[in-house]
Amino acid sequence: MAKIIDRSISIGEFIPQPDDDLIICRCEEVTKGEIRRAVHDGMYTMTEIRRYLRTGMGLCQGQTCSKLVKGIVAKELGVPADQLEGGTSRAPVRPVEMKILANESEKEVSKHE
Amino acid sequence: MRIEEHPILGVPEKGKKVLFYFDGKPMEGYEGEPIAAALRAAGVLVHRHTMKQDKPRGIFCAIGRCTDCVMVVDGKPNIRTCVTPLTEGMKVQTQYGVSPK
Amino acid sequence: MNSSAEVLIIGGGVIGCATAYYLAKKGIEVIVLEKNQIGEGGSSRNGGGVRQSGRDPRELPLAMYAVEHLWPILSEELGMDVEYYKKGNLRLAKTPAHIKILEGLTSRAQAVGLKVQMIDGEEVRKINPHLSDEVIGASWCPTDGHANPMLTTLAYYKNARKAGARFITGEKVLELKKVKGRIRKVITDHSEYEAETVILAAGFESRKIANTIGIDIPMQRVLLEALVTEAQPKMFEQMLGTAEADFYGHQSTHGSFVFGGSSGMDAYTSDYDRPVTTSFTASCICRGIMKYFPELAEAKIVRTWSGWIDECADKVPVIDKVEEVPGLIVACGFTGHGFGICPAVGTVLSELAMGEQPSIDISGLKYGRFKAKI
Amino acid sequence: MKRIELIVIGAGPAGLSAAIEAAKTGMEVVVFDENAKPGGQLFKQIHKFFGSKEHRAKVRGYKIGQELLEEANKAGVNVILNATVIGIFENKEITVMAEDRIVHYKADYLIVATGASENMVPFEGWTLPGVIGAGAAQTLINLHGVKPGNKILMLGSGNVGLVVSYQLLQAGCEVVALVDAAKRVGGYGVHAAKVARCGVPFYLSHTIVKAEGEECVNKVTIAEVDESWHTISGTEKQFEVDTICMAVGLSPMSQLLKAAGCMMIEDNKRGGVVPKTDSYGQTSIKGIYASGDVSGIEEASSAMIEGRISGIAAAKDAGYLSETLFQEKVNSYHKAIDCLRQGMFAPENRGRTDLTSTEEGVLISQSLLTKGYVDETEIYRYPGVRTGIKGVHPVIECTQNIPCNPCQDACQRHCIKIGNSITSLPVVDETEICSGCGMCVAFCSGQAIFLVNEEYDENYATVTLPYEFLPLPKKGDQGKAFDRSGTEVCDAEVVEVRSAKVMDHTNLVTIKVSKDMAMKARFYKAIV
Repeated sequence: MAKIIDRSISIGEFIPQPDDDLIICRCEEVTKGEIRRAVHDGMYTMTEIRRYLRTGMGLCQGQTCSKLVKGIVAKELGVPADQLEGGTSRAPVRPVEMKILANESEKEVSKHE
Repeated sequence: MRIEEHPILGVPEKGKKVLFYFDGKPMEGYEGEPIAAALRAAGVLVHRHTMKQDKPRGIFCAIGRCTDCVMVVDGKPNIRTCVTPLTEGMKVQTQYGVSPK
Repeated sequence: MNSSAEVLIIGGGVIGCATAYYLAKKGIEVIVLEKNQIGEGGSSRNGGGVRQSGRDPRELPLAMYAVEHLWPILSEELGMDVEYYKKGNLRLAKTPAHIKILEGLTSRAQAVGLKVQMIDGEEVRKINPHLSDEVIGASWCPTDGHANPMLTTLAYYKNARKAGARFITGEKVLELKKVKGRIRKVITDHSEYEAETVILAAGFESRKIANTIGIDIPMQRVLLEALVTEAQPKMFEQMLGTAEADFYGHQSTHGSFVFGGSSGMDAYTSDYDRPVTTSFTASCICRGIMKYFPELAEAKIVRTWSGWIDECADKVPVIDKVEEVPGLIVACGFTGHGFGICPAVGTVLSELAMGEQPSIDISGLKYGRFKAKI
Repeated sequence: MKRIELIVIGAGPAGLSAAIEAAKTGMEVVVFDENAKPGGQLFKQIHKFFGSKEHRAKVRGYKIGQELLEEANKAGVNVILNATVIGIFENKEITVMAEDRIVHYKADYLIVATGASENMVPFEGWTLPGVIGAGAAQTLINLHGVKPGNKILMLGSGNVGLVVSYQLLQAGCEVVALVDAAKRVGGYGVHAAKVARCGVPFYLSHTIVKAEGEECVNKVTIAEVDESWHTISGTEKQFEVDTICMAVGLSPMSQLLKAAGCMMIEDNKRGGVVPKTDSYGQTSIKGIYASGDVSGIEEASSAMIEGRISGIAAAKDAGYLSETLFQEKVNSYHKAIDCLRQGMFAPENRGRTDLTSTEEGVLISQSLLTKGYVDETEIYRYPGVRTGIKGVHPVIECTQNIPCNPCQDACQRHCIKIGNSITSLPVVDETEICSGCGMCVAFCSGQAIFLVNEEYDENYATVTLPYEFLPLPKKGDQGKAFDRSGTEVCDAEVVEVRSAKVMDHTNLVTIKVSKDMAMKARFYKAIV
């Protein structure tokens, strides 16, 4: 169940920090500063951040950065990280070539492939 | 960088020695080991340069999760070299963004 | 907490956000109630088409107005790149039957003044050399294009919020209520809001909410699925679709390809409380894509998703003041092609809410238009 | 579409264990794993496991992996490798990617045992080649026989950081520092001690400020942090390195379960987002189970038991196991797992920094927590450390309540006593006479036992050390002895080297040192 959040309640000004240039999402090269700024632009959920900045939308699908992004967003919002719902997970959990995904087969997978 | 003999595991089992190409340069590795391991052993650390900032990247998780070690392998970009076995004559190229140079 | 406003919008999707933006810009007090989070429904899950071609003439004025006046300036206006490309739309045909469908759509669109034409396979490949020989023709509308739906929705939201619109997420609307003959109250599972005007733009869930005040719009939810590839070298900039509307997509600024498609079983998926991808649709979409673009065979799919569209009985939305309930404005039933017209819809909704004459012709999208066939 | 009674996703310790238990009841079981080799991370674990006999204590992880595989084969489990499950859909349908195709399967029961992925911590320069996960280091060394680098800094003092540091040393790498922002060493003290005595300096309350280098990392700066994790200027230290390893925790790899629609909860004690499960591992979706790290980060020993529990639970539900038999088995497994979840490193104590003494009321060594070794002034507090005993006797430098008791079983002479609670500190019973067999030294998974003969002759004492490095010293070698901190303390002569199959590559090196060094010398290096 989503929590009620009034997006007009102030979370304060965006204050630049020395480590804002730090890369957080390695795949999409999104920095800490960009994430923090996005929160001040009103992106309060992991999914909104993701759609706004592409964090976790790269090849690894957030395997490395999702926890880090969550921590940054939570800190910026002033809430505990475990109160933020993570982004959704979807198939495929590993990148799959189009021609493989297209090739649905009845042939069972055997031990010796 | 190869371990000749390990105090617990003994002498590492290896496949056949094969020739492969890194950015056109011939190199030696063992068949079946991950491309990334062969490159590390040969002293290659930079696997790619990123799209936005053009920064070097290499092995990070080594088990196919983080996708940082991707390279252009036999013409295909975004191949996870840490989980892709090396084969004879393989052409491995540094990836710039999503393409070879 | 003050819980009243001049205009209350139900639904924080792209329509709600755009409308909130145009209203707030004019200094109107707006509250947007969203059950989940911003852009949760079809707004973030669509293929990003900004098309005029292939549309029903009733909604074409909105599409043409948006393409002519609103989309070209949107990134600048919202201070954020919404990745709008006005590089044309190819609606592809592989069979004579497809050609026939396209010819019908094309002549109807031409009749209302849209510059769209039929071209043959060779001309298609001149525009997009990556397309396979299976394509024998297409309708070509050079002023169509695509944009990034997630960024567009969030850009509208960000600017509306900055202009003073109050967004409250996590508020599920349960009931609408009239007070002294006019719509007045919006009751949620947590509290109660009041407004002089209420705009209902909650996607397929609009129907249930409208029902609480005795209004019904004949629509159903249909599950659509889409997928996205890893970034690829730049290939083409057009928006693509097919005659049977079974496959559509484009290459994004990022380099990834976003493709949507149909398995043919979309209207018959199980009745779950969340949109879930089926095990077979993504594979089906891939097979479809590869017939058109053999060279994408090795591109990797990194993500698939699904979403419900609000399919209206006659496949065009209802955008109207509901006379029966003064103060209630309905904007739903977009049937999967609302994104491309969102700037125009936001504009007319803001006008309707302010009691102005809509600047774009929406006379074909009235609430009262649904009649039995005999 | 092929329908299988039980599909297990992941052939690691939990998945294989689950499959074995279910298959033993006659259930049809298929295990899919995306890797080319089964065993999950077990084959990278070259250290001896903790626990007691039933948990396969003192057996190295990779051997446990081999045993599990044999057991799985015997039970008729079909383990299919290079087969990636890319999605779980409604009605327990899965799609499997294998080679060039996608195959759909349905299951009556699904056990998801996908394990964990490593956490990472960002710092300036963390994207440079050469900055890697500790798991990557382990994979390169132990699976592929390649060193990740020559000069390495380890970030993280949990068990992974400690164990991998030791493995790096075993592979011939130099570990220049072990750094952790926490105030206290997070992993087992015995793991820390064996790294510290090799001379690796520990920097607790320190963090990485930046990694530098053009194309690859070649320098790293660390600094001390204050109470609020801010670096204190002026405390910076620089190291020349070619590799930085991060071992800052694991997160459950629960994406498949989440995508399947299982109810998920965020639980920091379990490492992050985990499925809500009952005591058999069943998620909110009937018939879908989660076991091992995916349902909460723990040691592999626990994962194996969790797997077995899920396996029999599915088998019982499917009618392959009677209620009574199930209860019997489940009780014993629950007992076994509870046993592992005792002590100061129990999951419920994760993150606690307020523990100051052991269950026995002995103060925990402060130097162990901050420097990685028990200082000489503190070592005598522990019941395993006794001096002044005639002849050869064990000195057990085991100072925390960890679930482990092979030393007790190793000693035929009953010199070592732990009792029924396996987390209790081992006690050396002075009334029993040590035979000097050295089995306790070889069997101690923490390499925390030494045999000391304080009166070898008039001037010298001997110390027998566990030794897992190459080259193995030879009798007569001259070298140096090092104390617990890795500081050289005196000359040493190797007087005996013992190796035996049963010791499984833990060699016993006995060195002769001057008498006053009997309780100091704890490591040996040849003179090069």
